[in-house]
Amino acid sequence: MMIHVVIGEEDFSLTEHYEAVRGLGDCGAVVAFVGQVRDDDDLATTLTLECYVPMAQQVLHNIAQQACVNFDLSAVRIVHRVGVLAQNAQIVLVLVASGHRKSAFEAAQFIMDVLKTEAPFWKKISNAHGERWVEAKDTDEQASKRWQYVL
Amino acid sequence: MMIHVVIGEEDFSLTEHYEAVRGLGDCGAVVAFVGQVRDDDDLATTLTLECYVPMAQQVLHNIAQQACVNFDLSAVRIVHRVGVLAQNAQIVLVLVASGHRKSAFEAAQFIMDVLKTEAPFWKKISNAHGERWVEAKDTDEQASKRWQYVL
Amino acid sequence: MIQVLYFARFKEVFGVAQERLPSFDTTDALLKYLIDRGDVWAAELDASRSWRMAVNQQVVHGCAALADGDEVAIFPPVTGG
Amino acid sequence: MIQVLYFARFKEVFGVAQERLPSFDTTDALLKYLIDRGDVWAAELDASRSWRMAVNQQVVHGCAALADGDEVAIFPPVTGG
Repeated sequence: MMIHVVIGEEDFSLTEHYEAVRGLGDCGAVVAFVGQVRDDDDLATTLTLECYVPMAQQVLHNIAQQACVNFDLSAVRIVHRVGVLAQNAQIVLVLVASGHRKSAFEAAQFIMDVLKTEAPFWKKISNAHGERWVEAKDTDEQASKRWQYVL
Repeated sequence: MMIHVVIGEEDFSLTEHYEAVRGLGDCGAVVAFVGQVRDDDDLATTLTLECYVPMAQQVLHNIAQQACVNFDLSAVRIVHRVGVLAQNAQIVLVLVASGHRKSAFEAAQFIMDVLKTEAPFWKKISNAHGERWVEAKDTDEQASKRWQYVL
Repeated sequence: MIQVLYFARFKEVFGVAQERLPSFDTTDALLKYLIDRGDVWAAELDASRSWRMAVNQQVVHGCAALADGDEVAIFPPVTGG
Repeated sequence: MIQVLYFARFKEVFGVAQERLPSFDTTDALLKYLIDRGDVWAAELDASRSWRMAVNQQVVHGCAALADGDEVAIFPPVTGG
């Protein structure tokens, strides 16, 4: 079980994180999720990501650990960027390796769902209309809660 | 909607396929699945992948198209290798881009589940114990059938 | 004439990857012809065993009509991915 | 003394990212102190609004004990990922 969590301003390389897990033993299935800033050409959107860093580090580690235990993973890597991000910029990477595809898919979804409601990050949208903080979504809350019953 | 299907002996680059979808419009969420030959050190396993190529091309295109329609994707890329593959070699890549993570995750799972039961590929395992054709699994059949009720 | 293709275990057990055969009206008629060869043909293509048939690269369930020039493939359940 | 941190909308509306305050026995006592400042403090920290509080980087639900040196964070629902 290899957990790797990074929070920072730098961009990340999917390949680099993928290559880091490929050599590992039980890694027949790898699932990667990348979240990016949506491309609203007309609005010239940028996102500003704020973070309570030391708490976020702990929360992401805990989520990764829970995922390892519940989905029998050989590796989990979570990268979350902070700061000002332009259109199409990468925001978040979740990459998991497992012996089987079902557990790899479920683990990656679990991590994203719980991250969305538990990890202390906040997004502010700036575009041609001005600035606003993103509101938390009920659908995210539901997506996160379903794991209580699944696990 | 951009569909890209490759069947061949050459290895593939996750990055290359990821970069090909990143510029696309509605691509807030990218999910990639990579299946690899498991690492059974003691057995020195290799896999031989046989394929009915023209039919597999059609089947993978159809699955990709169904995924686009049902999960509102902006891009789907499926790569499946054939020939002799060593331990840890990459076998299959499914990469989808969507506006939202839920549909991206579901689409990638849908594609893998249906590919497993419909696409004409056959795996033969060679290792220290000899050679044998892999048997189709009931769990794969179940995983594929569930989409009949979901969609 | 039709073209008949065999894959994976069938290709090995039958010792042939493809063959040209005279036309048959239906897939059932073709199957009867193959099973009548006896031995591994009869054993492998027994109705109780699970295998699939595709005509012109479309899987067929039950009996299907055949026409001159068709490509028929006979293969075990798939195991890719 | 305790350290109180504000994030996202709260940091902007309150016009402060963090402040040192005298110790309080409980989070409820700290909250009463902040709400008594009136204005945006009373408006934003109203019990009917949804926001969260963490003590030493652990989210607390309801009232929690505080000790000298604790780090308390007050923030809106999270929206990362």
